[in-house]
Amino acid sequence: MSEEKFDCIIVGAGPAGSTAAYELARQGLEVLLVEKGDKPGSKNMMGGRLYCYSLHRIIPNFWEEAPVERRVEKEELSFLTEHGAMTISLDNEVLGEAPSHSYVVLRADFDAWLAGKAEEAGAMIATGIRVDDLLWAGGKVCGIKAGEDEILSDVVIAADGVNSLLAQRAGLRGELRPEHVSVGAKSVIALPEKTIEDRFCLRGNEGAARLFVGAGTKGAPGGGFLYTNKESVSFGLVFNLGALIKAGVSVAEAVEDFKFHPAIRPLLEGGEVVEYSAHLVPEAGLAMKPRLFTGGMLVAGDAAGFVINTGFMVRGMDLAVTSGALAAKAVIAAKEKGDFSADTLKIYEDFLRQSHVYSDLEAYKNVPELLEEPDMYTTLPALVVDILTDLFKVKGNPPERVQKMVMRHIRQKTSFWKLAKIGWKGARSI
Amino acid sequence: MRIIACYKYVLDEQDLKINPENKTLATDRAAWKISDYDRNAIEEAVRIKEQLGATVVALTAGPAQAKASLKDALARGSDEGIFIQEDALRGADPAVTARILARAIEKIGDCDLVFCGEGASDDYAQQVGPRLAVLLGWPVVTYVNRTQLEGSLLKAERKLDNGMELVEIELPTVVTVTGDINVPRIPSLKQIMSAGKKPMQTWTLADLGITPDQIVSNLRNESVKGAVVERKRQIFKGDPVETVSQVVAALIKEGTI
Amino acid sequence: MQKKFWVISEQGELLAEMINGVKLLGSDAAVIAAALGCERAAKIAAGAGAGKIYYFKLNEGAPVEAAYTRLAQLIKDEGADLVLVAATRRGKTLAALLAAELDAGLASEAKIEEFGDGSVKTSRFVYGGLAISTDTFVSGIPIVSIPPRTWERPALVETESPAITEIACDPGRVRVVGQKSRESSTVNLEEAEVVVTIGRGVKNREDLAMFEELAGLLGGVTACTRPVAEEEGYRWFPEDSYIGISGRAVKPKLYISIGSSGQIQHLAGCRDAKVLVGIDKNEDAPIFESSDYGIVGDLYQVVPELIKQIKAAK
Amino acid sequence: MKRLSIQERLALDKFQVDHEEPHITINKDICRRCVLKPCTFVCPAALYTWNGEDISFDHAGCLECGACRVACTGKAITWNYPRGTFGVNYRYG
Repeated sequence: MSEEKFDCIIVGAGPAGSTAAYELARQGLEVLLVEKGDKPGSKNMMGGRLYCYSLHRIIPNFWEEAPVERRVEKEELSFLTEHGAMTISLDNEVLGEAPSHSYVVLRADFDAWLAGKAEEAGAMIATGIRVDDLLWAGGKVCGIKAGEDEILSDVVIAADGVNSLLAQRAGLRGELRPEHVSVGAKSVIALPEKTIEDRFCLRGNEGAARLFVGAGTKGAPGGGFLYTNKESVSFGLVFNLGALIKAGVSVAEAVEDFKFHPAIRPLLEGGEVVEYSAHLVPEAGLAMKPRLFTGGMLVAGDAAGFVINTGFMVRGMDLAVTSGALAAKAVIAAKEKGDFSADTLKIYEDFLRQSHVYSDLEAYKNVPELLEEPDMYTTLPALVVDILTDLFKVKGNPPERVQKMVMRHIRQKTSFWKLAKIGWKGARSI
Repeated sequence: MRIIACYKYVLDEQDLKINPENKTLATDRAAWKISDYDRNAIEEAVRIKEQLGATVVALTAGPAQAKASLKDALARGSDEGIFIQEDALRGADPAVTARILARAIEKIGDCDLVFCGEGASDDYAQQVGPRLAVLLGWPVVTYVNRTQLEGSLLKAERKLDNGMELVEIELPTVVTVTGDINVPRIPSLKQIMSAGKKPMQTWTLADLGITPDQIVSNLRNESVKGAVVERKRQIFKGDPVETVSQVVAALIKEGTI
Repeated sequence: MQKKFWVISEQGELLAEMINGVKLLGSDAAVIAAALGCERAAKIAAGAGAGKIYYFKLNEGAPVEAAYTRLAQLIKDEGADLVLVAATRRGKTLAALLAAELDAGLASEAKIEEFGDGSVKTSRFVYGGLAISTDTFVSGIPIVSIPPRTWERPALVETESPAITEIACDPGRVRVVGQKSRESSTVNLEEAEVVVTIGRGVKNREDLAMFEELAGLLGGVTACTRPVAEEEGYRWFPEDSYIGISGRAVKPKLYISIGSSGQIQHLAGCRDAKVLVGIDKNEDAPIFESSDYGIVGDLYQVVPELIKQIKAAK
Repeated sequence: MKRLSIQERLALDKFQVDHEEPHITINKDICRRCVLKPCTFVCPAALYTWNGEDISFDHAGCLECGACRVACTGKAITWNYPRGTFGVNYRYG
């Protein structure tokens, strides 16, 4: 290594950054991974789930050594009204089959492990450092500035998360728009291992993933989540920020109120909150994608907006891992050519296009529109909960014919036309 | 001049919790850190180096995970790092720690000034500095709030219970510092990067000629348990006139007022 | 054989306290007092009932701690079943020097939980007051540094009987060239029977008058938590005069905590209060877990009412 | 199960507060003119409060999510991450 010059500087030791650092270091490149937290993961949080397939391609069977919590074998989706819930529950061992399975993870542990893999592979890690700016030469990015220190590199990968101030500084992106992001708030609630297994009907290392639509967000677009860790649950709410501003709901209050929803409270009873955290989630997919490269620079992970929220699943880490790996691949290609201009680095976007990242984002690109639909969070939960309630309730009156009862609820709450519209949006988006 | 900064790698007390059932200490989520006042010790050594020129050796002894601290100590401006690895040092008595550090300082040799923190953030026994001095045959100045080095004369201000004491001493000496002596630097990116290139050594007790019987403590730890005081916990809320009168009545009844 | 207890301090009051205390540990023990650099302390030790008193006369410019080599020699010569050093900062330093010199164990700022035949068990705070470590001496001379006010302080009497033996000390290598007494409150927190402590819930410095009035009514003193003494925007009390693990430890009959949430660092300084009253607006504040009586409410309503009702009760 | 105030929840987290350089500053003049004041409810740490005259704000309990920065379309908020080693430190994440 020439004095203080790296082949690649990666900003942010999350899954995208650490994967990129790992891949580059394994190829023998001089890599500096800079993280603002005291240790990798200490600033990171998410709802809780990692789909394994993408990291498995890089570190086969990584779950055998990584700090993962529980393997998800139970998926549940609940529609909530103020007093009730209608839950679709799927138990299937197939969900736990490698490598298309998923694990609940805690980011402070997991990210530290992944960054450790990059370090073992030869990357230099500097923690507790905020990168303040990019260095430029000849219209290309040529390094970073942190405090008084300037460090040079051929390429900088901005894997600095959803707020990516670096992508913004590089002019690759404007301000984030409220409707393009969600704000998530989460409590980690400690419960004995045995209680979690009993309460969620899990055995051994099995885990549950639950999503909630409706009353939790007080009718605002968004949803609730609950993931089982080994000895705690990750529980919280996500709100689309644009819609939240209109709805005027207090996030800090709503997330605590949600604990006391009649369908939630029994799941958390006796638990002790041990941490409260929050984060933004990029949700607009390709609609918010920044320019992903410029001379001497690439953008990966949340910074590139690579998250998919279908309403019934949320994926971010898996896409971050792939984008980090592909960014590394692009850097290696550029290094071979000895050219780090935008013209060469654009190969990163080609790699992404050929990968699942773009096809997945493309496939779900209409979902945000569906998720913006206010009826999804008020009318729809009320409809399913009330219809099923009438179906199961014995009042001692002459029973209403089911078809008539359903019609009555639809007419009372919405219209066929509106319902058809949501159905159409739904069919089109997933 | 060679200055040695001793430090202890400790669990961050902020991350510790008490298990409510058995009052034991839960350490599973606790991060490690260089003990607070020991950061001041390193900083003071480095400041003197920057003013007068010296080599600063950061020295620690502890179980295997303490090795990770060397990079931090070096990023804080130390020139060399020495780690004495001994798993038996987990929760060790300060007498044992001092014995090991003293032997290491003798092995390093040619040193004039040893800095320690006034006490460690975990056990705050405030013993290692003075004990080191006795073992080295040096004097010690404790609770130092300010230092000024003039040639081989150290002028120091000690912060004692009811005031300051100004002292002078010819080197070599051991100095323990308070948390007020300086503001430890936050390592910059370049300092962190350069830390990786600085010399680091790991020694064992055998390297120091210390046998296992020499690290036996005079004290045996029986337990470390959460400090819980039982109180009556009669809590009143509502109208201030009402709540105050209930509490005043209770205090009068008890004879407290 | 008669036990030998050493009590060591540079302050007569602390010697008297320890002499009083060790009588509880072994009524027939011989108490040997070492008064460091202060002749009056030696006389107080005599008055408090020490059987043998050494006055360590310090050389001009030598700090108190310089006494340690001669002291260690004397302890070796005469023997000791227990050595207690008053845990002032000087005392703690001296205790560690002594322990190293005697190759002995030292429990710093500890309480003696048990003293039996050849076994001394101590307890002390660790992790900033979060936990208590209990340790037993298994070899060597047991040395313990004892926080002030651990035991009742007897009325101080100065006598010269039994005769006080003067000991000349080695000069040591540290020279004291000056002293600066700290500006400190005239009140003695450790002695106060009632302590009114305010925390960050108090908004303005002018409000202090209200707490002084309350403390005055109860014959007590005011104190504060660490932020109020040391943080930017406060610094309303002399530095180091706050109640807490790293500050002062008090043991009044009545301790009233006002506008403090009750962090462990604070509580470690008042855990020996006989009765603890907590006043805070947040009903979930940890102070209430550690209170005998708690009032949940706005301190600006509660405290004036408290003053009013105490006045009425008198 | 106990309802926790936001202060109690934040007290569970580990913060290294930067007293010298706040990472978020606000332009209170803009806030006074802002009708919706979204910061007062979108902030998951509820750090922004409107007292009838001014927005009061404390950066000490910031979870560094950035919701305020995105929600404040009036650009009253100058937002950065805290300096290295400062700010929130998640133990679980």
